[in-house]
Amino acid sequence: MPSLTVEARPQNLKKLRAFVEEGARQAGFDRRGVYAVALAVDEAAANIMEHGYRGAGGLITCSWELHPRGLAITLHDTGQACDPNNVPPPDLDSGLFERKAGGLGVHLMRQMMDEIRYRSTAEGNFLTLIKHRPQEH
Amino acid sequence: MPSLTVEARPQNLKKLRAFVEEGARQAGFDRRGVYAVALAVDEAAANIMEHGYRGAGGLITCSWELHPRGLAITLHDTGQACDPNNVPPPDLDSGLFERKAGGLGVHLMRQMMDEIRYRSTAEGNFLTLIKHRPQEH
Amino acid sequence: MEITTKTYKHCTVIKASGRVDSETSVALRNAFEHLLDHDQANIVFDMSALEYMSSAGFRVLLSAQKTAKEKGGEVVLAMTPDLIAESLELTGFKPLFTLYDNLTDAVGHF
Amino acid sequence: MEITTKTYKHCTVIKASGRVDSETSVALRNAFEHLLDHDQANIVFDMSALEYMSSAGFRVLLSAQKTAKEKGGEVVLAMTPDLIAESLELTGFKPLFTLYDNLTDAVGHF
Ligand SMILES: Nc1ncnc2c1ncn2[C@@H]1O[C@H](COP(=O)(O)OP(=O)(O)O)[C@@H](O)[C@H]1O
Ligand SMILES: Nc1ncnc2c1ncn2[C@@H]1O[C@H](COP(=O)(O)OP(=O)(O)O)[C@@H](O)[C@H]1O
Repeated sequence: MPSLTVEARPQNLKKLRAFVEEGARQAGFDRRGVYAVALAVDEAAANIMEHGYRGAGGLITCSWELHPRGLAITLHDTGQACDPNNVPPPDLDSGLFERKAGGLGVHLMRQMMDEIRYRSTAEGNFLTLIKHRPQEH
Repeated sequence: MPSLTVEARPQNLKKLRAFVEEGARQAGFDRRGVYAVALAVDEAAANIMEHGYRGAGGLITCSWELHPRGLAITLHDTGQACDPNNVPPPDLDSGLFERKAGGLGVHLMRQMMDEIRYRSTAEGNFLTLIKHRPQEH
Repeated sequence: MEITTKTYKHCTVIKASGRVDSETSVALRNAFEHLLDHDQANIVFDMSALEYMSSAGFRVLLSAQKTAKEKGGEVVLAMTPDLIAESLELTGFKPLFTLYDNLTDAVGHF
Repeated sequence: MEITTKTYKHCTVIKASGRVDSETSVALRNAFEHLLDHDQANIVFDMSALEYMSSAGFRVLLSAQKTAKEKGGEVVLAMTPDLIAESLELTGFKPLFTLYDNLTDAVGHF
């Protein structure tokens, strides 16, 4: 199970994306699937950096494994807990000046993945993102 | 010596160009040389149509032959005589509002060709345009 | 990410290449804000050389569009790559922007 | 020859394809005059699809430029093919026009 641990700084997002893109390619995803995996992980990791650790740093460990139906990625951190499944959906239709930019990251993450599991334990938070190969949907 | 006779109407300019383009290709001219030959003949023929026959029609006979140093094209018509060698050079540098559009055709013809011969006889006018292959200049 | 701008008679084109994420979106925000602060509120965002954009980039676009419109201008998007266009769609951003598939039409908008 | 026009906020693009000679220059003249008669004097002439232009075409461009400037506008040339550009040079027309190597910059001129 390949894993990568990085400091929770935005400069490391591209490393995390490259790392999971490799997993997505090994899992057999096409260009769109690889993009979706990188985007979901980027959004999750950016939230950990900004909200979980409140910009104060810490570690993020990312690992991926080939899943029977695709790819499973797990992000581990020791910042504040937040189950993305409990984040309310964003504002998708109000007019420009009423539009809020919040909640887009979690929303995109959900759209890109098929399943999102979350556990907060004494060892920290574990976010697992699962994406199926399209043909096996 | 291939030759083509057409009515002196602008609709026939493209036939004349295509006819001499073939000669220019056989003479070994490159893209720029073929373009130059077509442009010179077009300008000469357009002048015969407009000025020589005053738009009233008549016949133009165009013939070409491979010349030792390139291509020689002859245009024959029975309209008003005009030796292009006697046409004064055009206005090439005055400002926009002073600029006259006249004389451009003969000027371009001269620029495109290496030699221009003209004879007006009882049988009509004979304009011969000669262009050398560049390497033999 | 690289950002270049080119100013025309009635608009400015911002072209960003590469990847926009939480790290690089700061530079993109600065580029938009610089123009908006200098009353250049007619902006074409040339996305043709972008490979990736996360929600951090979308936040920049939303706030730039609000400011531009407040100033009587507008941000239009040109040549949005297909996968980024899908994210724009999913986040409900499409209706907030006019999209052009070529730069000439985008510049001609202004 | 085919002629299409596309009107933008501050200019109109005339695009001609094929060959301009004494026969076809009439249609080109009409296209320019139609715009100029309707006070659309900011004109981009998109030459990218032109294969050939004789002095008949140059005469059209000269008279269009005069009328356009009289009306406070301008004719600019975009993507002039190399051999036509050489003729423009030889006839001393180059200084009378601004030339752009791409359509976006030409539209952005206005
Ligand atoms: N890892 C996290 N730790 C704490 N809070 C989080 C975390 N991830 C998301 N959140 C909360 O969920 C909200 C929505 O996140 P997101 O969709 O990425 O939008 P944004 O970050 O733009 O607000 C955040 O504002 C934050 O309150
Ligand atoms: N074949 C011809 N017969 C009579 N006059 C001609 C002929 N060719 C050229 N001319 C004269 O030479 C002038 C210059 O011709 P040209 O350079 O083609 O410019 P334009 O036709 O635009 O005036 C013409 O205006 C005309 O007076």
